[in-house]
Amino acid sequence: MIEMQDVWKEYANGVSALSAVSVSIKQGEFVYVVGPSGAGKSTFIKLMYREERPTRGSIFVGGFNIERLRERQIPVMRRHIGVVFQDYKLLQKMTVAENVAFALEVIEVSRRTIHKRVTEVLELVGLSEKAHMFPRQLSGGEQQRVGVARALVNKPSVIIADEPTGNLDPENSWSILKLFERVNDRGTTIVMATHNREIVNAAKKRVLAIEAGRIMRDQERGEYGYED
Amino acid sequence: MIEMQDVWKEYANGVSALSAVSVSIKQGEFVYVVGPSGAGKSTFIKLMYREERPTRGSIFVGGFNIERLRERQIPVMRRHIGVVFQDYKLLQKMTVAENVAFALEVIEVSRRTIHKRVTEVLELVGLSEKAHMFPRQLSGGEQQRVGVARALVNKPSVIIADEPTGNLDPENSWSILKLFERVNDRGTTIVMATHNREIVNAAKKRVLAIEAGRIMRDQERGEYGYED
Amino acid sequence: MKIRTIGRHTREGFKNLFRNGWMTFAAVSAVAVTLFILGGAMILSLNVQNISVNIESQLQVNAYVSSSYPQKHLSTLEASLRSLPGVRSVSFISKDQALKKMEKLLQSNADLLNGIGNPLPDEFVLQAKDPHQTAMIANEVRLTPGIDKVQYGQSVIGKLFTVTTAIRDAAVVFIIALLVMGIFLISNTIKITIFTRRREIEIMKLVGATDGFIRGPFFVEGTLMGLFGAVLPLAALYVLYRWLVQSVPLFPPFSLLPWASVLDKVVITLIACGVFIGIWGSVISMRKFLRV
Amino acid sequence: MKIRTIGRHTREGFKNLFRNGWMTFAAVSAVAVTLFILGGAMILSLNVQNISVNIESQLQVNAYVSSSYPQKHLSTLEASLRSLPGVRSVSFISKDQALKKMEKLLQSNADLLNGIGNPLPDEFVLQAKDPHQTAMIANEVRLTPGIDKVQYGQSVIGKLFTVTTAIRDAAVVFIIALLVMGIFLISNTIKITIFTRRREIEIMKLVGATDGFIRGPFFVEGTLMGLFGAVLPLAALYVLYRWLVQSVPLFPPFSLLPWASVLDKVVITLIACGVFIGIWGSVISMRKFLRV
Ligand SMILES: Nc1ncnc2c1ncn2[C@@H]1O[C@H](COP(=O)(O)OP(=O)(O)OP(=O)(O)O)[C@@H](O)[C@H]1O
Ligand SMILES: Nc1ncnc2c1ncn2[C@@H]1O[C@H](COP(=O)(O)OP(=O)(O)OP(=O)(O)O)[C@@H](O)[C@H]1O
Ligand SMILES: [Mg+2]
Ligand SMILES: [Mg+2]
Repeated sequence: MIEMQDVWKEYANGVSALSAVSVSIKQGEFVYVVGPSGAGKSTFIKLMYREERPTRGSIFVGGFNIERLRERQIPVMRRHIGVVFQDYKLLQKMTVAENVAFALEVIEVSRRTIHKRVTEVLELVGLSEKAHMFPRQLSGGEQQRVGVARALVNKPSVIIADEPTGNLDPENSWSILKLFERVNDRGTTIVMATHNREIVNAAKKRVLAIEAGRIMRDQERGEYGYED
Repeated sequence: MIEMQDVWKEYANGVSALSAVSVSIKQGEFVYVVGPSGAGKSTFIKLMYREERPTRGSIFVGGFNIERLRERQIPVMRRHIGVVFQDYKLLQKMTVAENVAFALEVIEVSRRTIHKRVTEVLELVGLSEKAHMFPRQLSGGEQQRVGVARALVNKPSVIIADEPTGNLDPENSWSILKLFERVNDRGTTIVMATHNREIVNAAKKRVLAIEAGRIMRDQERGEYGYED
Repeated sequence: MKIRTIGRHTREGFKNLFRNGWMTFAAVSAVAVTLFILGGAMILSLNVQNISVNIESQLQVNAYVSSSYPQKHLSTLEASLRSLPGVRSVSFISKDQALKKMEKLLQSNADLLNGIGNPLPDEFVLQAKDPHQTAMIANEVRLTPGIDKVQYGQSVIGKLFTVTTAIRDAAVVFIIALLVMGIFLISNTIKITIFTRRREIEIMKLVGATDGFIRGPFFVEGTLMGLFGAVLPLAALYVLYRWLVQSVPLFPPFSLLPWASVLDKVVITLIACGVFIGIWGSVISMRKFLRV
Repeated sequence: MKIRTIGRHTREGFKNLFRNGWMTFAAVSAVAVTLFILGGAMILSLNVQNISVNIESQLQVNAYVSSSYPQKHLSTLEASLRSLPGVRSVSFISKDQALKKMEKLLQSNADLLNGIGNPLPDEFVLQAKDPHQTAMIANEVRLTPGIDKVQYGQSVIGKLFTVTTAIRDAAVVFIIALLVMGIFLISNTIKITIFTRRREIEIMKLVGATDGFIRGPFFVEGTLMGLFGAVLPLAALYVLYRWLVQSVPLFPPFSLLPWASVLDKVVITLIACGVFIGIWGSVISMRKFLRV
């Protein structure tokens, strides 16, 4: 499903964010990516949907060779991936509902279906009442949940979430996690970067630990680690 | 030090974010503000440095009557408060060092002092190496730490931090917390909104729990609560 | 692209106009003012050109009939002059009329002319279809039997053409230069507004939108902004020009063209600049933000 | 404000110019193009006004000496005409010179004038200091003893003044309108660039900066952008105009003013528009983002 072979990433300013990363994630897996701040988790994630390009190495996601993709194939590839961005990346000029609907509009679904799915997903993340508000009128956690809703709405085959519970209280965090587990049960691959020790330790899923750009640990039924 | 008397806040779109909030925080206290996503924590905090204005009620911070302040007094008041914003609010066109220095430049400190203090504070939050990078070249957690550094740099008498560890791994979160405790020991008042149960429970400080815009609990040596 | 997507782009385009409120206003007004200047300059240019043509068209050839030419054949002579290629009009001034003119010229001393009879010849006044052929026609007229002498302001005609040609060339250069600068200003404004929305565009791209899908609403928005930005100055120019034509007293060769004869050029240029540069500018400047 | 803060603002202002790279370029080039149009229009206007003045100044009064006036007193008469208030120049055309002219006019028929002596009078040609006083001077000349008849193109002088005045008024209206529109375009561009930085401004305010402190670097930046935006078109206009003056063949009354006599107005207007509108525009449009 997701395959990285000897991937290196050095940013334009010379910062080396990833070194010699090789990982293979199978369809339907649930993988936590953990590591200290600045370790390279987001970089690792951004490579998968081609927000960043690797300096070296090759990446395959759901049959797409990310590095060999023709320009026109990029959007097609991205529609198979639901991304929760660390900085939300909501469209400030659109309401909550429109933001979520956008992921469906790009695949030209009928307006009725859009309406139905959007209502459903907003219900799931507990934002039905905020449907017609703009992102700047929401609290941090509410914005984060809009991001989650947008990633889920078009039922992608992979969900990549970068710190999706950073601004959520434990209760909301758990309910988002339950959501992810439900879609994972239906076969969706999930890759989630997180700092939430409680969640990682409770879930007993595969854990990828990145430190200073290298994969230091790749453990089935792993723990957060780094006890202090 | 900080005093709110029967404060109400209704946003322009009709959302009632705070209702009948009365709170008194003494000089040198360390207060956690907890509550579910969208409860009104950020609103509570934004009222203190006048990013938002209350619909009703009066607010005093360090001798300033926030609501009666003359236009020219607002910056003066804000210089006594170090704020860590939930969305960081870094100046994108400035480097990390310049962002932190900005809080000193506004009080017209000498360049030498600025350089010294900035180097010191960046060291404290572990970003010495990133001093000359721009915010967009940093990871989420690194940006958050820049926000912390900026709040600390001019040694304000109050620090107000909105979710300052949301994007930090536990280790970094703890070291930020240690920093706050150190300045608190020197007499700085600290108000911190957080979702981090571990930290709140370990600290045994005063806890203000906000739910649906009301203060539901105000407990000395409190716990995070909301066990599930 | 499905029909519903076209509908969606149209709706979004309209929505964006309103949601970007202030920015839309700033962009449309910048386009409108630029096009007002461009349109005004075009109208000015067209009129200056027209006046310079009017001045040229006042050029004429005076052909004096030889005194020995039989009076009764004058109409044959006139016909043969009229049939010369390139001649637009021929008019006749008899020696009597010419004398009256002369007397007027001499005023109180005119009585001195009495007693010597009329020394003046009959005269034909010709105008060329193309004023530049005046000299050529004059030469042909000179060869016509019965014509004794030909005058056509030989000494100034060269200078006159230099000036009128210079004016017309200047007007064309002026309008082309303004057009280029106007296009630059409009596309620059559009670029800046697109620039402020680069994050938006990048996010859309990251969420799986194709370039075309992102461009859709911008296309609608650009068209509408360009249209407003062109229609407003057109209306203003129309009102202003009508007022000018009515209220400024002018006389030949200084006359204003009727609105109808400047209309087509101005309307086409303004709409084209507004709409096409608007769309083109946004498509071009969007390109770099689509590379995500 | 401490000295070091002024230094800081200056440094920040320069830095911002570079860090906003593309935006700085877009804004400066929009200002430069707008000012180029404005400056070009000013130069055009000034020249059109000058030409219309030249045309007026070719107006003259022809004063015919009565045939009974003694030849030997002509110089006294000339002196008295010269002493009339408002007269700029007086020149004399003797009846012989006048006859030569007349003969030239009649051309081949000139010999008809032989034998009748010279019917023409001596003539003085006067020019007014102020062409508008031509009629007044003509009237005074008429009352001068020894002058028989006065001519000054009564029939066209009114029309001529209508046209030249209309042209000059139009040039003034034109330039003022352009100035207003130019100011609008420049301040609009500045507003848009400020608008894209509203978050920045709000953050600064939230971190404890005073309005003045935030404005400081914008002030420096605005001044520099305005200066560049004015100096570039000035240089371009200078080069272009020098080329025009040298290479376009013109003759009175069509002549181009020397650069020196348009210089001051154009330089002052462009620098003022660039710098002051730049600063003013940013200060004004910043205001609403400072209310945090
Ligand atoms: N656009 C960029 N340009 C330059 N350097 C960058 C860029 N983005 C990230 N980096 C650097 O690359 C390293 C890894 O960053 P990354 O965002 O992947 O960290 P992370 O593991 O997601 O951290 P966090 O938990 O704080 O989000 C960091 O040192 C960061 O400063
Ligand atoms: N600018 C705004 N306009 C309108 N409503 C707002 C605005 N900001 C916040 N709200 C609403 O006010 C309520 C309280 O928001 P607030 O940001 O204070 O929550 P919070 O406790 O900080 O939540 P979180 O933990 O998610 O950050 C929410 O329902 C939110 O949608
Ligand atoms: Mg990250
Ligand atoms: Mg909040």
